[in-house]
Amino acid sequence: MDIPNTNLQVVYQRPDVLTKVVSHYCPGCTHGIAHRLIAEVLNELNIVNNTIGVASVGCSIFSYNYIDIDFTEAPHGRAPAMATGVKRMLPDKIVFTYQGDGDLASIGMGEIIHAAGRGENITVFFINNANYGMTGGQMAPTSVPGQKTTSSPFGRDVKTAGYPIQVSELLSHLEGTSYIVRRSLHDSANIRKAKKAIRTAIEVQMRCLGFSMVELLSTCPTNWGVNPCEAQDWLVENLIPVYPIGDYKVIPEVAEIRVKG
Amino acid sequence: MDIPNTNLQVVYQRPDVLTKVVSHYCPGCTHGIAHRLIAEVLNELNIVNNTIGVASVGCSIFSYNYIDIDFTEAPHGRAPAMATGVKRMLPDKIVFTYQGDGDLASIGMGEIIHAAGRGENITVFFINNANYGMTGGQMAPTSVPGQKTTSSPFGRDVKTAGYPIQVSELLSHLEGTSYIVRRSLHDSANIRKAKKAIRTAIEVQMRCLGFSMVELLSTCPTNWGVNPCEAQDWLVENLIPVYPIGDYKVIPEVAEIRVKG
Amino acid sequence: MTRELLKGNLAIAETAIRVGLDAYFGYPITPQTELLEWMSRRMVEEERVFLQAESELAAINMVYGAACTGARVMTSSSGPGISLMMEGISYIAATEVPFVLVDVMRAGPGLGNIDAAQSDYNQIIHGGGHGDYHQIVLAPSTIQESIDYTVLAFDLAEKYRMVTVVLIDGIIGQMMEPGILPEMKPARTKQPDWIPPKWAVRGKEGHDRHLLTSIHMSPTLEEGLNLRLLKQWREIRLKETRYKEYYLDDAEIVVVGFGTAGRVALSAVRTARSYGIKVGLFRPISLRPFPEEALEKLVDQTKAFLVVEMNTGQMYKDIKKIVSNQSRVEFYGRVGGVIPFPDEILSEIRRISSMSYQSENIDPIDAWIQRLEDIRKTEAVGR
Amino acid sequence: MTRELLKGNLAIAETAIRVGLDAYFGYPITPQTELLEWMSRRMVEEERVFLQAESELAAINMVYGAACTGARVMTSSSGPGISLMMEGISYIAATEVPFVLVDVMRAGPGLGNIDAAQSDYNQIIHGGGHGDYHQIVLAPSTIQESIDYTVLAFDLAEKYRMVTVVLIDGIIGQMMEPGILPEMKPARTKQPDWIPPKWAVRGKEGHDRHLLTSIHMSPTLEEGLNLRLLKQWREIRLKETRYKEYYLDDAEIVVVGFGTAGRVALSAVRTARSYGIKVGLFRPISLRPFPEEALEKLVDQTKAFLVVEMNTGQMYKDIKKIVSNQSRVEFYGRVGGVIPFPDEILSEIRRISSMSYQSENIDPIDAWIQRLEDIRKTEAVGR
Amino acid sequence: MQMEIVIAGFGGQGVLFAGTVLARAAMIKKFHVTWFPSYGPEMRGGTANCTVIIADDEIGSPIERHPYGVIALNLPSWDKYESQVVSNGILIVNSSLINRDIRRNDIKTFLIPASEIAEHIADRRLTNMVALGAFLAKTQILPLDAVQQAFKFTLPKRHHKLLMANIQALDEGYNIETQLAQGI
Amino acid sequence: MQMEIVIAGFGGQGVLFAGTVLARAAMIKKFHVTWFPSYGPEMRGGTANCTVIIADDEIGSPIERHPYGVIALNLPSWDKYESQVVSNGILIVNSSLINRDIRRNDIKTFLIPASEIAEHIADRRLTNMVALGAFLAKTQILPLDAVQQAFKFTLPKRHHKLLMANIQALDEGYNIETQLAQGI
Amino acid sequence: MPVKGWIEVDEVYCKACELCVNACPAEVLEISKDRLNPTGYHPVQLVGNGCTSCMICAIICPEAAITVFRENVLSREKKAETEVNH
Amino acid sequence: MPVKGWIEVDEVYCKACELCVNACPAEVLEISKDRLNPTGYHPVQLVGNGCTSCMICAIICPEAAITVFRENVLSREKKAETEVNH
Ligand SMILES: Cc1ncc(C[n+]2csc(CCOP(=O)(O)OP(=O)(O)O)c2C)c(N)n1
Ligand SMILES: Cc1ncc(C[n+]2csc(CCOP(=O)(O)OP(=O)(O)O)c2C)c(N)n1
Ligand code: SF4
Ligand code: SF4
Ligand code: SF4
Ligand code: SF4
Ligand code: SF4
Ligand code: SF4
Ligand SMILES: [Mg+2]
Ligand SMILES: [Mg+2]
Repeated sequence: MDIPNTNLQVVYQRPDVLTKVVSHYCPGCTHGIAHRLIAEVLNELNIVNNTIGVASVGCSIFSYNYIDIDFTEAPHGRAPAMATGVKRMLPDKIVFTYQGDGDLASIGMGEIIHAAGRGENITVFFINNANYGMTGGQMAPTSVPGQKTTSSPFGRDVKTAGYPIQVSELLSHLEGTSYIVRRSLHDSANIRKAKKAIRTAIEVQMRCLGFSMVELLSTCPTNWGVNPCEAQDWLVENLIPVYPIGDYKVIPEVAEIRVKG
Repeated sequence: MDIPNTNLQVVYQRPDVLTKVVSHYCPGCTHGIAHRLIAEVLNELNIVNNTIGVASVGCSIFSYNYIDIDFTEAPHGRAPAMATGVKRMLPDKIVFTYQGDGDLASIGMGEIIHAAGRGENITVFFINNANYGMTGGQMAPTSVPGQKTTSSPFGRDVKTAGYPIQVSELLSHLEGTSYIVRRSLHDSANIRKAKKAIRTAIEVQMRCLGFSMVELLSTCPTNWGVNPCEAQDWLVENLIPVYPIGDYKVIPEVAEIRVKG
Repeated sequence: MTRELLKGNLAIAETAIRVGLDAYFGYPITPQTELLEWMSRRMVEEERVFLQAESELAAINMVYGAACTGARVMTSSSGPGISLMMEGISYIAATEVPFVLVDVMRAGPGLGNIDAAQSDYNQIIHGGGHGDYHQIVLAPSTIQESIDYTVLAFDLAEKYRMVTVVLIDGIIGQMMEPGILPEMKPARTKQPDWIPPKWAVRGKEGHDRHLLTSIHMSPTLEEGLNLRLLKQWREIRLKETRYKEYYLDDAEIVVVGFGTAGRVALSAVRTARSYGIKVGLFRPISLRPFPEEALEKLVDQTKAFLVVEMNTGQMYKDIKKIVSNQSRVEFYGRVGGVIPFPDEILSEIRRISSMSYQSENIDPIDAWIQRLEDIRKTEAVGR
Repeated sequence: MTRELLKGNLAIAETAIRVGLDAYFGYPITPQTELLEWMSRRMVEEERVFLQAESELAAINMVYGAACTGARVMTSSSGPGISLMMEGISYIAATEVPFVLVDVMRAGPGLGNIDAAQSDYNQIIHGGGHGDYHQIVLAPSTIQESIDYTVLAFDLAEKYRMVTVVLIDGIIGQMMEPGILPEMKPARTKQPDWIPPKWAVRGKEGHDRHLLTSIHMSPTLEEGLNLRLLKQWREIRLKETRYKEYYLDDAEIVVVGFGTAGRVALSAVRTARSYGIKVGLFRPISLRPFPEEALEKLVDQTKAFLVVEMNTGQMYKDIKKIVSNQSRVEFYGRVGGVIPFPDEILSEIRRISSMSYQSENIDPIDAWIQRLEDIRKTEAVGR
Repeated sequence: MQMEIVIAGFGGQGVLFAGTVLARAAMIKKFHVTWFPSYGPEMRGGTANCTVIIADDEIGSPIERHPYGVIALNLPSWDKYESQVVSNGILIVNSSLINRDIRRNDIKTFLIPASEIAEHIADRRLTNMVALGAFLAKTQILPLDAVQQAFKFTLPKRHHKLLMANIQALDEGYNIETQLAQGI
Repeated sequence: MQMEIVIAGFGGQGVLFAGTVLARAAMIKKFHVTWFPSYGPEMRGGTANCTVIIADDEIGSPIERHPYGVIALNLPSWDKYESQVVSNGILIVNSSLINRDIRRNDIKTFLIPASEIAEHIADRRLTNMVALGAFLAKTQILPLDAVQQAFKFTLPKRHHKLLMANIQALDEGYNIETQLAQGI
Repeated sequence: MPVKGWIEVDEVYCKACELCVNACPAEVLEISKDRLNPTGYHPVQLVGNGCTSCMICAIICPEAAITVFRENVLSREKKAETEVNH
Repeated sequence: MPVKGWIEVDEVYCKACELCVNACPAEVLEISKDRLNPTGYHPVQLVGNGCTSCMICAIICPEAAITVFRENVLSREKKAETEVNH
């Protein structure tokens, strides 16, 4: 293999906003991708010093160890309420929550609906990996029918455990929401789109347009019981049909940003 | 005035299922109408002895004193969870909750969404009077924009307090729901329709078709600061535009019942 | 500074506003609702933050978030609502951010009723949330005290970065009395002398980033946190006790009661004094830290303590721990929203003053239950 | 009946199933999750009701509903999740319906960490929920005890219509030991001898309607409920105490510890005995009602008590109340998920056995803080 | 000196307001004073009452089983409180709505046709002030002008057009000539 | 008699499983026994360990600062536990992955090329059983057949095809000839 | 000719909310000025002829206080058991 | 001719998840068999020519372990400050 001896230009590198710490995530877990995208967007928008993250309880609990900005950590499910408290005090700062599907869609359903209903001017990054990663892969409200998890060993039975909850669809029906989209982290094309959405969501907040959320379909190879590459396929086959990628709510003012952006 | 001396036939009378107790409701409060309709339906369906009511916290807390069936009383907002516990133990019995808008749409949002999402085979009677009656007329998530309440003395400001939450619309997007309709109690024509809906909802449960809810627009003359007759108009003018009467989810199996019924 | 006729709930709310409350988050519940309603008007008038949360659970977490920014924050609730805040309070205590909680107690357990009680003493004093944490609890008994101890509550909360509770009951919340409110000041974070606390999360402009969390995966670090909290508490325990004494100089019987029970007892003590009974009143104001030393000092002179509460003897147990084995401790309580009348306490004092102190062997709680059941038979109507 | 090697969490879950659990509602949280996972498989296999609730708040209210039907019901959680159940527990206690709560304690406050601790003692023992209510709390220390006291928990809960807690920590939840499980029985409400309790809400077919509520708007009635609950508790207090004693016959030093701390202490006591130190162990199993009398009986023979806990001295305070003024009470604890090793307790025993008992004037808690800080300096690596 | 007064009546009769006026007057006159209402799910009609205690020293209990003075604006309140007034205490009864024999001779009962006088002045809703005026006259606990002054502070601005009528009601109540009611 | 054993290694090396086999064997032999794992957010790799205590009387603490025996399957575990083994205790080190000088002469350290032997038999994943076999031979705490029997109970049914290989691994570990490692 | 009807108000329950008065198409209901029920309300009463037994008042009544009667023209014998005499 | 590229893996971060290996269109990435990083993983390495600096590997890498370089044909002098020599 040749080592190029011409001058080389860096075209992609680990963003500064990420701390120099090895993450605790399992190999191939796409939480890390989401972190990186957020870090890049904060950098690009030049708001690293003016942003406050609200971490939640789930595998991403230590996201604050990796993204080098001011952070608080909320009780399980309560990040939208905590973020509301932060944002109301600091309306000029950017406030986001980073929540898993157990956190947001199960225990935290009340808080997310009401933050959205209030049109709280915050941004929510919602990492949907169809299970409770941190506690060992139990069923989440987002687990798909038939999905075997450590708390649905015979597969999710919709008759007793109910149907998957489509959070983006649900929240989009609330008048308070301005920008609700679903993206996926399973390949580079989708990751690029995810980043754009993350950027738009933050810009929505910067323009005080109200509640924005980016749902990110994410892999959990460990609890899905597959390797990281297989997990990408598993996501495409099992999650995207139930959670289609798309824009669920984009109010006209937001559409304008995106055209300009 | 002539007293008719011919034989008279009773065509309408207080249903037996209502206890012989004077209610604590304010004059003209339509909670009483909802109670009566439920009592009549239980009678007609012959399930008085097989029904368990789950009362909630709100003006209707003492509904158990008026409807003469087995009852439990849930903590504020938790009636759907409590009803789930009852129904899972007694799948052959009829279980309903009776909840106000503060109870169901504010503090109890998590529980109602999840009971609906699970397709829990229970029936919810949701009394929307656009405020917290019992505690003295504070703003509810259902209070309409500009509505003056004891906790929004300058009128509900959607910029800080958010937008009214349309519960029937919201729940209808959950796959677990089978029958979600909104009716109103402001005049006799609507009351008749409300009764039909109540009956259908219970029949949905009797046929194990899953989650059913009847939202009932209801007056609160006391806290709205108008007399009972004016309250009917206030409801028509202020609530129906935000909460249109209609069927929000009727799965095909339910539509069949109604044709037969 | 004029004396005004003020309701307890409003006095506390307005005091908080005047000492610069930045934000109030709350949820209606009787008998606290007027406090929230007052905030909904006045905070908006003052261009501060008022938000009616969707629940007490949300309210405490909004408080948590706002407190993390270094702002002056408050919430208030009662019984069931306070129970819903327990997780959040434990988190806030672990994170060491300050806020003031107003608990207007009503009768429990469960939904109970909305009349005044003191049956949440244990919950507030001995930790309702999980984990080893401590909170300062101030129990005013008059409107003026409600004002003064609300002022103090913010100071202590911020000084020690600690949850501080103003504990009243439905009576103090609902009654009026003249009181002098503090001067009006701007919101704390808008005051010219305010600089953000060094731990506040407000964006890392100009300094290394701040992180506020309650999780420490390493047991050693978590133990370190626990010890730090404990050591701070040991210090507060000595420094921050408050109480009021009445007629104790020559008292042989000492009535102990806080809040409403304390002031009802005062009436009884006065009447008993007029009968020549050597009785006084010890009214703890800081229930945490409890004024143990001050109470211990009374042990030698005292033949019997009479603890009066609006519960089944929760503070009584703590008092017993402090003074027992040296002195007899008797109990009288009314529960479930019943407020004792002064004459009930008076007859307790008379009973104790005329009895030989070591005579009865029956447990004071069992004895009280018997007496109370007799009383209840006679008063079916009167209440 | 064979001995099996069983994890604490699973042993409790399987025991509950075998004694006829009708329904389990819960939510994952470490270190309790395996209990829920076991239920998710076995309850379904046995055609019983298993439901993973959307939160602990929902779980406790599902329990509430199911318990109102007279069924045998359980939930389990840890720290933060238990805090979220406080409102529901208070309601259930007020409604007098039985259920069993398993609390697998981890380190707090706040999110803390997932290692074992006993820092929720106060919350569980002294009432985390609002109002005057009482609950039975059983703290097993081995797997066999976990089994046996789970069986007992259901019996007591149903006998007294009372919340009954099986209180363990992450160690007992996660460790394995041989144990003998009870025989498999059908679900309680499906057993041939079962008749619905006379208060159960199951539809009024055949009788007057039943009503289960926790609200009593009349203070007099609410007081009546409170007194009834109290009187029942006074009875339980005498009848339902459990504890285990080791080497107490001639003991001059009595170590007191429950659960994991109790068994770690046992190792230390044995070694100390081998050195000729007259030391024994008192291990309370029912933490509520606390075996006060049994402990009091030891006061005369005992020169010093040493309370060992995995918290900052929560039970210690209760023990002091019981035995203090007669005996010296010392404390040793590890916190935040740190588990004390036997040698730490051993050196405490040796320290106490070699010291003149009345010598030190410093408060035992302050003294312990100092000792622990020294120890912590030496062990930065070892843990 | 300590005097406990209970004012009781139907929900809409303004008993809490009358109590507030009395309490504020006491404050103006530099007395110690407490005011405690019955509270609760207010909007359900029924009866309301409040206890006002006026004293020259720190007040203990804000409630009292045997008040010195009672103003009963309706029958249930008369029934309930007649037995509770302390011996030698004062009971003012609104005799417009109700009338029956008195049951105690050890207290001073005055039957005042307060509602009629109020209606005569302007409006039934002045009943509370008429009764309060009478009470002041009988007890002399506070001078009338202090109460009038307190009244002005207590009345919400938007109702100030009602000021004169209320003052008149107080006056007429104060000056009404009544006999001590005699029991049988 | 009481013996504390710690088995430690990387997440995937089956240390909890080996401990369970040992504990079950002790149970079969009617000993008192406890098994306690490191637990937590399991799926994040890193190291795992468990403590097995075997005794002929009720066991107190399920953990011990200075265990009698340690099986260290990787370097971090060796580093951590070498200093903790009680004087005269036994330390079995998987020398396949690691090698360095021993640091204590007051304990008996045996360096076993467990992973190599395991690979030789069938699969690296038998490392834990080889090491356990060696440990049994050195301590004689339990007879080999009890451990084999325990193994059969512990292996999930669906893996029973691996039975023989594991038994062989145990055997080879048991019979391996090793010298006591000597420190410098 | 409209059906001849008759209503009765159970005065114990009536709270004088006037919803029935307002709703009655025949305008034959009014609040009684003179009577007071135990809860302190002036109950509603039927005045004048013209009640059609349309049941609207009963349907709107939140207190379920109203019983509606209809002149029994069709089957006097058959429905005898439900008859009420005045 | 495709852009000439080069990538570097910060081995400390790499967890050998192989997402980059799988995603690289030029198939020039592989897990190193011989090296172990401090966390115990065999980090990824660039093998063979053909990297186009398409950045796909970096975009997919959950650990942000990859730096991508591109041969600087356009403005060698101007971008000098970002240059790296090997
Ligand atoms: C009140 C409370 N209940 C339960 C837990 C335990 N818990 C921690 S993380 C978690 C689930 C996380 O799942 P998710 O939000 O989907 O995040 P992921 O790990 O999948 O990214 C749970 C239940 C807790 N910490 N607090
Ligand atoms: C946990 C808790 N928080 C607050 C309350 C106080 N509370 C009682 S009823 C109620 C609101 C009821 O409003 P709604 O549900 O709309 O019923 P309505 O009275 O309007 O019919 C509130 C906040 C309570 N009982 N429990
Ligand atoms: S458990 Fe799942 S979500 Fe959590 S770090 Fe591992 S792969 Fe990611
Ligand atoms: S307050 Fe409103 S909802 Fe409650 S009883 Fe009165 S009118 Fe009805
Ligand atoms: S039945 Fe019809 S017509 Fe007769 S009173 Fe009632 S509403 Fe009027
Ligand atoms: S609707 Fe009913 S309660 Fe209202 S006035 Fe008519 S009869 Fe009375
Ligand atoms: S930059 Fe593109 S071509 Fe180069 S290694 Fe990465 S994925 Fe492969
Ligand atoms: S994607 Fe990143 S972590 Fe995964 S193998 Fe490639 S460089 Fe390593
Ligand atoms: Mg998840
Ligand atoms: Mg309402």
